[in-house]
Amino acid sequence: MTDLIEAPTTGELVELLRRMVLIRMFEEKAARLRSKGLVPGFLHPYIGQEAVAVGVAAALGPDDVLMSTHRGHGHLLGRGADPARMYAELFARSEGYNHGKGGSLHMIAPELGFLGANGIVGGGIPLATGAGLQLKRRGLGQVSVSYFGDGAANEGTFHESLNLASLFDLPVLYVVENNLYGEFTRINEHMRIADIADRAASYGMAGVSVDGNDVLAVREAAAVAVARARAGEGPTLLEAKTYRHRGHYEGDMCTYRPAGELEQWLEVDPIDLFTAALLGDGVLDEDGVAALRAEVDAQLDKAAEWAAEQPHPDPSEATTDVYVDTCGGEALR
Amino acid sequence: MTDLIEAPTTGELVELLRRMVLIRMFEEKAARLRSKGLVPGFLHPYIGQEAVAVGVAAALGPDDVLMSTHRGHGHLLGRGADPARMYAELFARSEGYNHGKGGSLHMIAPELGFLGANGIVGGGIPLATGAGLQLKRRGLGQVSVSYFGDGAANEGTFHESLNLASLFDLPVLYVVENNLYGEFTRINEHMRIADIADRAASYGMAGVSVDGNDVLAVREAAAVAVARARAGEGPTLLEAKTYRHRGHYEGDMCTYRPAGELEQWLEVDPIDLFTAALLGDGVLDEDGVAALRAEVDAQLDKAAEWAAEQPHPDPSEATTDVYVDTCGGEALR
Amino acid sequence: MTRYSYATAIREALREEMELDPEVFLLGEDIGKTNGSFGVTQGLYAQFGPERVWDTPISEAAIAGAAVGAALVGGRPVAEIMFGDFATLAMDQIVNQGAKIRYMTGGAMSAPVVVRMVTGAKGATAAQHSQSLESWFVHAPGVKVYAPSNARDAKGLMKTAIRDPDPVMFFEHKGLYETKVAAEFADSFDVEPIPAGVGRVLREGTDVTIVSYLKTVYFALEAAEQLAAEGISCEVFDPRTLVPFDRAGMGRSLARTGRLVVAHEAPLRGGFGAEIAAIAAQDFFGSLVAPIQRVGAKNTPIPYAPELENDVVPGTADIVAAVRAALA
Amino acid sequence: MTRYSYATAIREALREEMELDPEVFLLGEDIGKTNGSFGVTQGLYAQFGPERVWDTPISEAAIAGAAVGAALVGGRPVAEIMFGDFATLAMDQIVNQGAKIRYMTGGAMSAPVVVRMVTGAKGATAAQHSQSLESWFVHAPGVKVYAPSNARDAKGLMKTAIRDPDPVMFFEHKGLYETKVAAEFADSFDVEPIPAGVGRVLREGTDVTIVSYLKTVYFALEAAEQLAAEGISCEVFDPRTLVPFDRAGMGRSLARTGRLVVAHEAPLRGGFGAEIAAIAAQDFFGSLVAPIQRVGAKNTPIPYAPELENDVVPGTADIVAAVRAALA
Ligand SMILES: Cc1ncc(C[n+]2csc(CCOP(=O)(O)OP(=O)(O)O)c2C)c(N)n1
Ligand SMILES: Cc1ncc(C[n+]2csc(CCOP(=O)(O)OP(=O)(O)O)c2C)c(N)n1
Ligand SMILES: [Mg+2]
Ligand SMILES: [Mg+2]
Repeated sequence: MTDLIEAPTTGELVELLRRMVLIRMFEEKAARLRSKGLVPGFLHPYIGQEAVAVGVAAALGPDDVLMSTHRGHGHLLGRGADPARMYAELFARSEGYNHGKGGSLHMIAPELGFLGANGIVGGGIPLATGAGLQLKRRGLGQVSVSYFGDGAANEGTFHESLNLASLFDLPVLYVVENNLYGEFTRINEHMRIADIADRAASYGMAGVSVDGNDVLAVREAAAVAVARARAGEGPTLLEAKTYRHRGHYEGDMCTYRPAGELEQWLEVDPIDLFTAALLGDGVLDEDGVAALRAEVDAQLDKAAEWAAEQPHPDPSEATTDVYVDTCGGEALR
Repeated sequence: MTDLIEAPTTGELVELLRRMVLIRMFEEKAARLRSKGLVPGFLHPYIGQEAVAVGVAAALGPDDVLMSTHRGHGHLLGRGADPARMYAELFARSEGYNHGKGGSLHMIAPELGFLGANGIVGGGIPLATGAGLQLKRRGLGQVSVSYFGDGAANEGTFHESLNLASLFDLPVLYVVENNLYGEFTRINEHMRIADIADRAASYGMAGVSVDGNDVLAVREAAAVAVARARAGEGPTLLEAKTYRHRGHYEGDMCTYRPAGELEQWLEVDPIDLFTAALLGDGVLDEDGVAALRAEVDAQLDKAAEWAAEQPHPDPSEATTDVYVDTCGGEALR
Repeated sequence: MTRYSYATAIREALREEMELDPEVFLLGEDIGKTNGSFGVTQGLYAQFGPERVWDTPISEAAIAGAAVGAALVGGRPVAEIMFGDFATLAMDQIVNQGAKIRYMTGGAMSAPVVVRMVTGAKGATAAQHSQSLESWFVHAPGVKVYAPSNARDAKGLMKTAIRDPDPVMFFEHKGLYETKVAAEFADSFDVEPIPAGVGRVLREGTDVTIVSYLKTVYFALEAAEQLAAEGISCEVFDPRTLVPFDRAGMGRSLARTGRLVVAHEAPLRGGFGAEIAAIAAQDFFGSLVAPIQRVGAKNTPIPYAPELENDVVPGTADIVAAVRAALA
Repeated sequence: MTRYSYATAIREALREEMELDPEVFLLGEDIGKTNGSFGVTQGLYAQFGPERVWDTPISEAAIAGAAVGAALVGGRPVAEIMFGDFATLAMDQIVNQGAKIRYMTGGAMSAPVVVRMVTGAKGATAAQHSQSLESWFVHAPGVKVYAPSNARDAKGLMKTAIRDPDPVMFFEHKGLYETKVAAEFADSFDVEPIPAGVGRVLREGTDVTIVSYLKTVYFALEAAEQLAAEGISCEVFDPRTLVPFDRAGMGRSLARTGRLVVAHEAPLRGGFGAEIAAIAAQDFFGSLVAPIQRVGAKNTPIPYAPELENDVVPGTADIVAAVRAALA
């Protein structure tokens, strides 16, 4: 199986680290910018889960499509989205990805096949499934990725979508990021099973659990699933076991966590682990790591600066983009 | 396990047969009455599945509750509902169980804890789950039964409900009647697995498959599940493998069935099998069987006659029973 | 002269659009191999095969959501909700996803789906198989709402709906499926796409305007006919699409008549008739010389017994009474 | 003099009813151990324990359905839909099951549930967390619709809702949670159940009646205040419950003023304002001397950017303009 996917080159390894660092620093900065009042809406930080988005993205091709969640910044950046346009969207500016109409919960990057974050838990799963159906109809071997969380795996849409996808051998990769919590509820208080991948059996679908803090393991597992999907062998449910370091949203004090849990997970911080591995293998040295972090930091500073200079949308834009036209204006009043 | 449930007495065995025959003949007669124009709505005949409703009902106590489906006549009769009031409801008369407002799809028998058929596939599953939650709160050891079909097992409500029930150890018995079809679609064209009971694993719930044409096997499996539920050990997904002999609805020509399939299932007709067993064990002789059938036939003739004499609802009843009162009449216009 | 039924008209529109555009495909429960619960899609699976006509599991949220998702990447799906009542299971995918995608993405993406809503009471199918839910979608910015009353409009509007770059809720009254297209249109069945937002005066009159759509249009026409015998002249206006709604067309009619009756099968309270009445009471108040009369189903679920269903669902007599009230 | 917030008022109503009746219990996502997303249920888990306050999985259909099912066998559940927008996932259980059970069973059974709908725009939560969906439920015979605008009404109506033998959709505007009860009511916080269907005149006036509810009431009051400076006298009428709706109360006001403005936060098209306008244009046409003006959100999803949200959601200026139009 593993020879389905080539080992990453040195450059690719460094790029994996860079993307994880980019996500981490993007989120940290976003939180700071929000506390300065630049972000009017909520943030659901992805910090701690970076290996999932980056590992999965590394297994995809340029023509694949992705559908994300409320915790979508990492998925966007993993796919290569522009942090400047992302900040602009968080700041609700016209140059944001959604021209200020969407915000964090609805962010897109259509040129990357990134079809959207989603404010409805489980809401993106049928959409990714339908995209997979259309990609199958098209027959070019494209794959649709559906990201969602452990909590979302209890929504009816999860069930209906996976069943449908399996029935039709749709080229969909369902990535459930099991970060142990749905909001403030721990997984053992919202389901009675430990491995969400086991739910794949209900649909006669392949199900795999992987260490979600190991970017290479995620990349490999995703690549296997993507290859199956491209080959017409149907969807896979890939569970990535991970943890969110911050609260459910920025500002959540996490009073619901058992003592010591965060600390345990910090020991297996995906970025630390991978950095250590790259240092150990001599792919990077300490200076290289520092330089990479400094580069990312500078990039994000520039991105945020640019974003903060972008204009606010004009109130007249409030009524555009509802329908493709106004059907003669008055008629849609 | 099996000693959880006492072996049926001779009288009980005969009663099991009587109920199955009652269902069969009730449905056959209902179809004839419909073709005479007495039934304004649709019928979804239960013929072929009698062992399920009768076996499950035999495992319940008087304080348990049941929630059914569009194919609910068997469940009602299995629970001991009055065929006369059922016919009256099918005929849309005021003396029907729902006073003519519900018809086949919504039929109830509240004094038996029979909380209703349901026109929405999968619609009753959350309701039965909620009833189970309330029964657990009450703490008197009552059990809630949720009947549904193989097709309904693909609705989101199935998933959400079973997960919730398992999480809270609710006293619910989920009976999935796998009759191989959801409308005109064979199970292999609507899901990729053979045993729906396997889906229980997704919820950390007990799951059991049983021969749904063997009334004693159903009774026993249900009794085990009911005992677990009463003991606070949580819900069970009980799959009864069976077959509907008639169409999805009365009038369906079943063009979608593979040749020979019906014939195979007729060989294992639940009533024939059980009759043969009772004859073989000497519980009944041929005369006894004939007498039982004649009694049921006479009972149903009387029931249908009575029903046909009942008055049609008065049009003024159209606007009652929407709210408990009219909040001052005008206000609810 | 051949007449086409409303069901045939919808089928032919689907067929013609499927022939024109390979991205048009259908999905729904039992619509393919077994030809659809009401036969609307009959023969399309045989003609186009499983890549164009998908028989799905019983999973309405996934059906609607898969349609929206496919539309996001270039598909032009037409999803059937076998009984519109089951759209209650798909509201998030329709309203929170499909309807809002264009807006939430600042116009970058859109979901051109058609959702076929099989609607209305048709004889003792009771509370969960008889509803008319169009007014929910009127109140869901981002979707359009089409509601043809006859075969010709059904065909023309279905073609428009499929080509519409926005999501369309397409309401089909199941009590109309067997209705033949009105004779006046029957010379040819080639129907061009009919633009949304353009109503039609089905009968001209001078005393009262009756605005109605879907099956209730026929009761309005019957009422007009009955009242004509007494010298009361009713104009019957069918907006054909509810979103967009032909305000100007209604306004022209009200300028002539000064009196308005609105009539639909959905329950009165919160029905689309309220919106029509509100538009008239704001924009055309100056034309109105009498209270606006609304006709709709009683504010109850639909009962099983035919006597009760008849009482709940409005018919000709209710419209006649409303016209008289408007003239009182 | 202590003032109570709207959120506290709802919490105290829940607490008092839970103390009175052991069958009253709560269920919803994160409402218990962690005290609820908006803190409304704070402390109730600690006081009543897990048999009375159930933290559920993220499964809205099961939450609503479990509430209905529990009600069928004697429970008096209060379910929270954390953001009312997610009711799109529970429409079948609410509308096809809970709402219709009394009717479908000929009165033999009923589902006395309260569904708490956390509603409205409150600052950049965008299209899927800001909606006002009350008018869907107005159009769902079998449920009642409560919509209190202040702490006192919220408390009194929640008590009524819990005791109501019919299902109640209880709309709470999240932008009001921190609002303190108006001073006039603050001497005592013992609130009796407030009957459904009885509106209140919040401000008396003679020129125009403004009918409004939930948060928009405050913009109406502000508009009235501004216009008073110009000598325009507005009466502000808050129906408090939409189903049942206090027609007579509105009629009395219209008899005095002859002019009607309706205002709510939900999108204009198909909103409850249409129903109010339609009632007025039928039942009180004789009182009306001017076109009925409707104020509502623009017919768009709710945008993220505050500038856009402000433009879409109606405020004081929109009501002032509508009053002027009514007087023009
Ligand atoms: C349908 C729906 N229900 C509830 C919510 C509120 N909510 C937002 S995020 C969230 C938790 C989701 O948990 P999970 O799927 O595990 O994703 P995570 O937040 O852990 O990434 C909840 C309940 C929502 N947005 N949509
Ligand atoms: C939500 C919903 N979708 C579709 C239907 C139409 N329908 C009625 S029965 C049925 C098939 C149900 O199959 P299954 O659950 O296996 O039950 P069976 O008919 O075999 O007893 C369908 C699709 C419905 N009533 N409700
Ligand atoms: Mg999670
Ligand atoms: Mg079946």
